[in-house]
Amino acid sequence: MKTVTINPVTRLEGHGKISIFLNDEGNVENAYFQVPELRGFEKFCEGRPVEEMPDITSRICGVCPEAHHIASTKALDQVFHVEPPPAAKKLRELLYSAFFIADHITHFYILAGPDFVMGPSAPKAERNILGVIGKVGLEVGSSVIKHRSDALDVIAMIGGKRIHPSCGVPGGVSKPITEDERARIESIAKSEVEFAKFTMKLFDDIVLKNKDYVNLITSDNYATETYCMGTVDEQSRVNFYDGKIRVVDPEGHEFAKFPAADYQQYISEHVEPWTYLKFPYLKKIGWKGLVGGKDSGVYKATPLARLNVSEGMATPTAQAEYKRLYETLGQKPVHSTLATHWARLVELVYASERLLQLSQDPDITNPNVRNIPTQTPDEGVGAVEAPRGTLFHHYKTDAKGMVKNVNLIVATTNNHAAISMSIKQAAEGFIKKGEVSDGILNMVEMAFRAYDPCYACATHTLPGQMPLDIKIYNRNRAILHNIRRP
Amino acid sequence: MQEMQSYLYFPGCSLRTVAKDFDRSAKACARALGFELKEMQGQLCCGAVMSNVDDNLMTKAGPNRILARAQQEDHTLVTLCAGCYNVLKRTGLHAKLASSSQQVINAFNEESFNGGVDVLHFLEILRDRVGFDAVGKAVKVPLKGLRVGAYYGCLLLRPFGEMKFDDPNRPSILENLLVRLGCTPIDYPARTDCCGSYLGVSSTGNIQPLSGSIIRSARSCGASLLAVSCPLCKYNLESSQLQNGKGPPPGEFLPVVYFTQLLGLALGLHPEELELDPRQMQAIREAPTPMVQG
Amino acid sequence: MIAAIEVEKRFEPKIVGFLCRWCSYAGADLAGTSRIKYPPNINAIRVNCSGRVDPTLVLKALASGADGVFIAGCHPGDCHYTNGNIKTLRRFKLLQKMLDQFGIERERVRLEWVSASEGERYARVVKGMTEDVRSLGPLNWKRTVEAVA
Amino acid sequence: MTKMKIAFNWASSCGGCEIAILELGTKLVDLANKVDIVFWPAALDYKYSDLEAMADNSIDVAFENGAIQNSEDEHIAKLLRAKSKLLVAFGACAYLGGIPSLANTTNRDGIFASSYKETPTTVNPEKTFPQTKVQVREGELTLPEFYNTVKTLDQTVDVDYYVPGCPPVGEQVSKVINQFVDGPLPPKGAVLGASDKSLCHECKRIRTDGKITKIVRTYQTISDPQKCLLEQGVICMGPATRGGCGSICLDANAPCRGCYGPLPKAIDQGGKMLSALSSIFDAQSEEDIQKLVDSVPDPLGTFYRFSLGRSLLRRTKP
Amino acid sequence: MKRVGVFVCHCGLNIAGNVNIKEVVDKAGKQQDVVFAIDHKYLCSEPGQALIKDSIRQHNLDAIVVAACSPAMHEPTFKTIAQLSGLNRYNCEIANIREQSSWVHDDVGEATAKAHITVRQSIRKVRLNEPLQPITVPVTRKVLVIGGGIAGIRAALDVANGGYQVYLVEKSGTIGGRMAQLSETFPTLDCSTCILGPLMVEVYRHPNIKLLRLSKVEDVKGYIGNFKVRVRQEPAYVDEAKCNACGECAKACPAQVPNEFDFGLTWRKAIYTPFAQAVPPAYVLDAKNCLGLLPQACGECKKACDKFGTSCMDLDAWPRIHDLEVGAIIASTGYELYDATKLTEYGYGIFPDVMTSLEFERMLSASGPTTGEIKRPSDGQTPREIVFIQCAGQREPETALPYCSKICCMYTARHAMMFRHKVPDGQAYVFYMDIRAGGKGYEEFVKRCQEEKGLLYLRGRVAKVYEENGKLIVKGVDTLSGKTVQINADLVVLAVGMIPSSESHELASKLKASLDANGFFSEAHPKLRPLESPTAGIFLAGAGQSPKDIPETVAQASGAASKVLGLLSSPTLEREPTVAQVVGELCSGCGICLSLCPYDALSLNAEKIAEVSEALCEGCGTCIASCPSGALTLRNLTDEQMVAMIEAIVE
Repeated sequence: MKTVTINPVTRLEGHGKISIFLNDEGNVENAYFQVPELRGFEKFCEGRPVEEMPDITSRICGVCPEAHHIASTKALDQVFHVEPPPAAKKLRELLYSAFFIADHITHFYILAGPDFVMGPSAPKAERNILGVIGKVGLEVGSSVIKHRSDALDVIAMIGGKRIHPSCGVPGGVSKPITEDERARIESIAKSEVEFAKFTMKLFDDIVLKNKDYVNLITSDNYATETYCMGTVDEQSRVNFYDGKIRVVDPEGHEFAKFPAADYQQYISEHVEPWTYLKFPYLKKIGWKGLVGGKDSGVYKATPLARLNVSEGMATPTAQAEYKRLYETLGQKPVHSTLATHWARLVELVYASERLLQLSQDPDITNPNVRNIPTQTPDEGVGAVEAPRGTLFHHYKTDAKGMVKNVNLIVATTNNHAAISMSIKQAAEGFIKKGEVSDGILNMVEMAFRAYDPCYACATHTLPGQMPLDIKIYNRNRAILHNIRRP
Repeated sequence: MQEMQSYLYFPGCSLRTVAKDFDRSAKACARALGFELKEMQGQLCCGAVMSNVDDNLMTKAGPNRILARAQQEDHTLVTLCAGCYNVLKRTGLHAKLASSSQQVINAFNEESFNGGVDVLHFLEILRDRVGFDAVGKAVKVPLKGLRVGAYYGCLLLRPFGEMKFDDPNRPSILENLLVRLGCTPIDYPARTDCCGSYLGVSSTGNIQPLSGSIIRSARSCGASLLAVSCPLCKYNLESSQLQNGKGPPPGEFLPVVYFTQLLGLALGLHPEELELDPRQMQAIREAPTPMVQG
Repeated sequence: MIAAIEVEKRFEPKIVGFLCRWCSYAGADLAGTSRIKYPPNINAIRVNCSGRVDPTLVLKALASGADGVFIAGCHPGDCHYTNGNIKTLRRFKLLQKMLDQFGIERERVRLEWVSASEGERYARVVKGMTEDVRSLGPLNWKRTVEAVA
Repeated sequence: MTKMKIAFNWASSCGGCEIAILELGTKLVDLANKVDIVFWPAALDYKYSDLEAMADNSIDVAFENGAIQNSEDEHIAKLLRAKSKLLVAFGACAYLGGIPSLANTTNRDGIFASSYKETPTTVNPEKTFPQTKVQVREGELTLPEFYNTVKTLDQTVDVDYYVPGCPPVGEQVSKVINQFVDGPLPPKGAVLGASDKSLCHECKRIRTDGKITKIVRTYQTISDPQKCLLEQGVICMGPATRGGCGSICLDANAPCRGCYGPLPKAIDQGGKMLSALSSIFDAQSEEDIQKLVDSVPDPLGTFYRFSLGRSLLRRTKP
Repeated sequence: MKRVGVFVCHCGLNIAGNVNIKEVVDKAGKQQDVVFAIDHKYLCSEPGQALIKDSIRQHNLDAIVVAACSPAMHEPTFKTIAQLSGLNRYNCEIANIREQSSWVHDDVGEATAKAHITVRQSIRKVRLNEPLQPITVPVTRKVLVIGGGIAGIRAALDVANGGYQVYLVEKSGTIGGRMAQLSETFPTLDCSTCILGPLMVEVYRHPNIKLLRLSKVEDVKGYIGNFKVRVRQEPAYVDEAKCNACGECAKACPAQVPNEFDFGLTWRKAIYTPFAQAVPPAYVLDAKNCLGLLPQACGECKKACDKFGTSCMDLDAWPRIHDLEVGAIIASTGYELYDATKLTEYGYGIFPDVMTSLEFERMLSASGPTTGEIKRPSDGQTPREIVFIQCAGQREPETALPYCSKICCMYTARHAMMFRHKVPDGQAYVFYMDIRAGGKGYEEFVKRCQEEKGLLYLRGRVAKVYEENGKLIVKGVDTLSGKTVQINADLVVLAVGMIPSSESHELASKLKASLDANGFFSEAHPKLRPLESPTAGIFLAGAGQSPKDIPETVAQASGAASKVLGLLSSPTLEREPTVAQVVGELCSGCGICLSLCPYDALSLNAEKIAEVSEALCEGCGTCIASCPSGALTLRNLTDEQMVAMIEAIVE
């Protein structure tokens, strides 16, 4: 059998690597998704003063540093047994909502957007933010950039820096905000709400009104039925900053609901020798390999998963969109991977509405934003919903507050197994009898990108922009195709 | 009850033979004061004062070996015999200098000693660890009116630069102890004079003038008893009082005892436990108090 | 076997010395005029005051291949510049703590007070340090770093 | 006239530097008119194959961020060097090793052990560790080699310029890029997009050459936002750190951690900060000095938070 | 690119004997920038210096390294040669291959290797040296003399006679010091007071001398040529100008105090004059022993003074602070006696009839407690048998003083002789280790004493002294006969050693002048600069520097004075320009350095940039070490140079 090579085979291994092996019939026997990097934070944080962790761990990821910063800061509250004043909690959540806005905008417009806006088969030179701007018009483009940038301004107002904020301290935040700042935030929030609604409409027009896309979304090539994980408030509504962690099974029945501190009883991580990234799974069900279903411990923690585990959204417009999503797709839980984009926009609406709420909270400018710890530091777990899933920081310290042990389960890692499975499924869908259709790479990447995998956290690359290198081997393990995105 | 404080202890040869009484009484006192003298493993002859000559490393092998072994067990070593104390303490000091000769000795001994042992005298334990006041409180039978002359000799005190045990010219440690026991210490000029040391072995003739004058000095100042901490001194001081083997008439004779024996009595121990012979006991009981002013 | 001690090839440590001009360098000179012998492993840099010795220079010496660094100044209270030596002590103590973290043995970096009259002491201290460093073996930092590249 | 060709790329970094470029926002669009971004895997669809396809020196300026932590990072760095006329170490990691170089306090075995064995949620009875070559049922899979010591970019390839910051602040980034577009360029080896003076110079807080009477940790105090943090006993890397960031952390009432790196004439950022800090300890006696020293929790991790990779000692003794 | 020349000195065999000179020269020649390297037997000799001069010209060198003895020895010499040969003197470096190579390492190979590295170091440094011009500063042409003993008196007079203002600071109520306590002086046996008295008066009358009695130096700032000294003067409560020493006040005073001038062998009043010839000739009220001044308890003295005397008293007087500016300081702080009670073998302090030689001295003095008669303190009887113990607590490194006080042999001989004169039928014994009588007429004098009859010199030491039946039993050994001796004495006199004044340590740290192992002021160099402390501008005179007798003391005092006169002869002097420097572009005004400078030479200017005042900077470099931005550098000892030297060592 001759080997068809779409791209010249090169010496270079890309950052992400997919190897697809075919069986005798030329159908997909297995697909491996490898993550080639590791940083070592869990080790080299040992011996550092624990209060430095928010600053250090935010360097795990420059895309979602706020997630690490806040999760870490929440862990510190536990370590020092100190409760932040109400205003401090609100400021943290306010910063966090702004972060979600910025991050979801980035993802939809700059990273995932091109696929939809320009269409999957558009030439690569156009399939980028500049292309999107070209299509939706410069004023929309600059509006995207403005709203993203405004959200980062809010972050900077509280956190000092737009990237890698430095405001988190055990028992609060480093400084309060002034009335002027609050007013500015409020006006930003108002416009963010409008922009979120606009974006939703854009999604309607470009995606939902386009039959091909809807088919794409509902086509089972992307459906991976797994458990879902996410954080919910008392009324089981989606919450990013705090609450209980809820897990539902593939049919949507509650499997577990637990406070972050108990995470060890529910989550374990599996190690494979062919990737640097671990595979988290539900401890009580166990690791059954890269398979979905009720009997496999594999779970998702994505915007879609968050919607699946919740009973609704805490803000009006978001709640309405939430309803619309499930009505349109006519089922709950939804497993279609591409619906994740939709869910993300629902969250964008929620985040902006929540930002507005908080900016109007009379208590938000209260100068009392610190409680000084008085107790001996020992151990703490902090968790938040990162845009890409539930994020856990767990520290043990000595009596002087020097770090002894660190355990981190970062958002994307949660989805590692699910991603691998989606990729395999996509492959299976597009490789039949050894016939490889050219669209495969896009499709595979779209499946992959739906998770918005932030391999800065887990390993390295930026959301969705994983340079893919797909090798397809025949049964004699000779390379049949080596595909690099056209 | 928590286990009794114990100190590693090196008796040396005399205390095994001629000075059993010194050894036994010390151990008894220790127990009475709530600590224990635990004998070290693998004892050897300390080499007596010969070990302090500079010109022959061989003489230092013995004491270094002792300390090397003690080092295995503890970081302090207690002695009673002034001779052993002098030799071992100074050996320890030299070892600390880590001189090349020390390396040679260690190499030869094949038991390495690097100065990791502090050599203490029993008196130092009483003064610095137990505390004389504590000893005083433990006294059951104060030896009231007993006029004791403390005799130091040279080995405890000199060379001062190394021993740093007490003022070599006007020592007071024994007196300070005796006072606590209820005795009346007698100050007499010859307290620190030389008793004749080993000359007694070779030419007894030399002992008379030296030890003799010490006895006379003590008597003239009113001592009715001498307390010592060295078997050799004790031997010389006693033998100097015997003209051709026969003792002087009772009363003339100035008994010499180990300070540990007096301590023992004061602590209420039985004379036999302290191996005090009747004559010494008699002397102690009818402690004559001459009219001479001390 | 005593002979064995003699013959075995010894590692000769390289020690960089920083000596304050008024006390320690003069002390080292006194060792010379008194013909007191000590190992040749140290080479001294004369500084006006031990306070001139920036910890960075100590790190530099270690990183460039020194097996030990020896800093000496006047005894506290005797500093020619009132209390430069105290400032040295402050820096040294913190440096020591940090070198612990780097895994560099304390014997390798020493601060001593040596007065102009302590030639004998200078020789003794230098001898002691040389032996300590010798028994620790080479530091050879460059190689250490490469070895674990 | 032909537009200047520039490229952005990353090695072992968090991606913050890439976001910092996105930070240019509308400026980015203007930039697109001035220059050709010929390679930027982060935001534009380019692959390493594209990079390989380019002729040597075909890129005018390449901005590489991230430290060098594995064989792949090194490979790509060399590749980029070959393709570029000018190579810029962009951001703290590429320039100083950054926070990833704190990994130099341990080594591969230590990191593997903690990640794949010791962490409480890890279940790994067979003690499986990732391998550079693995035989799976279907065939062989490979992974890049993980290094014991994290290296800076210039410890790997020749570097022309440096841009500090974790990440570099927006205004500085555009300034730097314009500097390359419009010139003039300083001599090779220069640090761009930062001040030559320390952060103290632009810090708005008031310092009265006070001494340090006690060291307090950030969680122990609510510090006065008007006064110098050092004088309040909070360790701030400001004095030993380049300015240019606009002292934004200080404005958030948080101490500087030194991400802009050492000053032009400073041999070693950590050593310099150590000296500056201890010099102003208000203690004369050895005991008092020791007390203050004991209260400095983590000298290495504090003074070398971002620069261990480029420090004199570079790593701890294994 | 510098053209460096290297000159290696043999120093006879001092270096060449243990260092392979040729190898050092060859290796030096191979170093970068070295264009010329040569050796010479004695570089400091005239031909040696000529060699350097010529080579500099011939090979037009612009920097030289001289590998020779310690820079402490000849750095100035060689720098001057460099200068005379047209180099900037700061382009000359000294490599110390004698004190720190050839003299301290046995093995020629090792010493040579080290010498080579030392030279390499200096080459690397000199390559980076910049030419500097000395900083000239004005000289304050006034002098401070600390201590009013014979040394201070002599020095003060010589300087004053040279025409400069002198401040003479004396801690007690009168000048005169120890010498005033002596009865006669050896070897001429002339009366001490008769020599000293006129000098004391001359000081008092001298227009150029300001005498500050009851005074102490509190603080010393500045540097050679420009010291700022703060002196605290306790009140005498008596106006010395008015007081005519009538003594009515003392008569009236009810408070009896042991007289320290006689070592407590006599009594004085709380208001008193230390001795008849005291200068200033005025009474002093010692507030410590007065019945009370605050509140005033008695005031009898003042009443008496107002009634019979010159009403010169002011009981409300306060201490006065004098802020003096001087260009040079002479430390003549003198000596005290070693505490004899520590010498327990002799029983001083236990037996009243054991006394020190100075106490005995007072007893011999006509103005002393016994108006010159020798009596036992215990019972006032004239002693028949007297024992003098020399080297009491001296030359005993293990237990007491390691050194010899130099004068005891002489005064003991004098004492013994005086005793024989005053107690013709008495018998004196002198225990000695050996007689040290180096000095004009000294040996002859001791001989005379030894030949006195009734005076027996015993070579040996005393083991112990104790009392028996009213006699002092002195047990010792006569090493000549090899027999132990026992003397039943009436009086024992201990020749205890001289120790530096108890305040000299405190003073030394104020002056930043170093002390030797025994606490005496150390001199810059025993032979080259024996009259100066290593600290520029501080000069030394008398027993504060080392034990010495009167002739030596006076000689040193005049010597120190002439050194000072030399210094003051020019209105300005040059200071080392190797001081701190700020690179403005790099300084960010963090202010770390400000609090560190011991001389307040650093300040922030309007632009928040640090500035160095070169006149104040001493170049210690502690600010440089602290500067986090490397904006501060030390001229010719920059970080670059330090690094270059470090690398020269370790490479």
